[in-house]
Amino acid sequence: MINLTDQPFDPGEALTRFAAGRLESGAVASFLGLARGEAGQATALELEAWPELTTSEISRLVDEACRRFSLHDAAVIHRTGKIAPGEPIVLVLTAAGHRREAFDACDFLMDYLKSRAPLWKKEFGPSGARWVEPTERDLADAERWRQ
Amino acid sequence: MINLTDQPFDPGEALTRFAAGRLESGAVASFLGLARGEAGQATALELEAWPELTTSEISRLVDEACRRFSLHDAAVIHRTGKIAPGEPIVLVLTAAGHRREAFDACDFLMDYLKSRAPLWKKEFGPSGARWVEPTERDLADAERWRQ
Amino acid sequence: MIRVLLFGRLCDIAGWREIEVAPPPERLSDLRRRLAETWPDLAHALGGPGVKVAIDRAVVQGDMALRPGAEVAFMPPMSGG
Amino acid sequence: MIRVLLFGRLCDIAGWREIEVAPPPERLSDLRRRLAETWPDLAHALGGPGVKVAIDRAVVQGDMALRPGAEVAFMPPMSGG
Repeated sequence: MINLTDQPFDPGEALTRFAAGRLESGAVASFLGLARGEAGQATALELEAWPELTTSEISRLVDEACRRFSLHDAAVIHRTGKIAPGEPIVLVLTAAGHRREAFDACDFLMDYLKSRAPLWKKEFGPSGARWVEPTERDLADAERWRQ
Repeated sequence: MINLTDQPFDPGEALTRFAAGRLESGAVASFLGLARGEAGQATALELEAWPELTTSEISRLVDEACRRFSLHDAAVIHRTGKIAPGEPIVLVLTAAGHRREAFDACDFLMDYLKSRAPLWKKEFGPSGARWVEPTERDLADAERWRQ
Repeated sequence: MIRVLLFGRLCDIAGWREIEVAPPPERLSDLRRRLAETWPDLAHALGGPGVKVAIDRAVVQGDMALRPGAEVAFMPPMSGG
Repeated sequence: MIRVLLFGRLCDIAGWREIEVAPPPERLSDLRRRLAETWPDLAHALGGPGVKVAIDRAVVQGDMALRPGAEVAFMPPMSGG
């Protein structure tokens, strides 16, 4: 399930719903990305998507993760638009038989979302706005999964 | 926060509470372990703790994870007693500035809970009960963190 | 006519998000030249590192031919999550 | 008097979870011998791989001396999570 939304979302509600009724998935891993305040240096984020493409690209990534890590299921919720410090930006959920696959798939999906999903992030602060681009570490992290 | 409980718990409620109001933690990772039904071969789990020691040992592990991975916070909820298939057994939550630390700490805590926390797991099935012991993989996973 | 879409910092540089270019340029390089006439800063940014081009929603490389009616998107480095 | 605690499969083997042993054995090896007189299967299991011993809640190794009133716990391989 991929959900691109310009409204705040409750990560816990999504986790409880995702985990409910799983009789054979011993492992549910999740990653929740929150907007950082950077000690007052970031007053808001703005996430731009290409709605016609972003959902289908994330969906393709999720399908790849499901195959590659033998997942039972995976879901991504991603905020777009203006986001205040402390608010959830992204939630990735993975379910697998055992923990290694669930963890690795969650890690993989986050690395790809950070550098390869059609999303653009602008950070607003007291001295103006700047576009955020993937860091060296983000790019190196994504490279780890190249097969 | 360490919570050892013999009552079912709602993992999402715990995640939402854990993530709320974090203005500087960009990353919250979680792992939720569920009781597997093993296609009818497991009708229930029973988790035995040594209450006087289990909480303090898990607390020690959490402190170690906080130091080692520069966490902002971490929490563990662990069920004890009889657990039905599909019910949450354990929830590990970690908060950090960035995702690598949050993921690694969550992974580390799970590996240690699987093999080094004073908890004993009995699996009930149609052909009787058996005590579960850490698998070779569990032991190898825990070894990865030896410094 | 060719539809051109910009994302992220490219919109800020150009001052627009979407335009139509007519008559339709034949190749990507013709489109870049056409954009450079009116928005030289944008044309410079389009050649910057990590800017990807999608034609009809498929990422392409090199100087592709453009069919009339094509949608060309310029995407700066992505940064979700 | 020495307090002895068992966990996990050790309880199932012995049929009890906690007993008091008096007069107090002087060393861990004396306690093991004393337990073996009444519960030979348990004594065998206590020597099995991965069984840890805690005296007064601290894991110990080797044949430790026991103070009167000590609490000795035998813990089979742990398996939480």
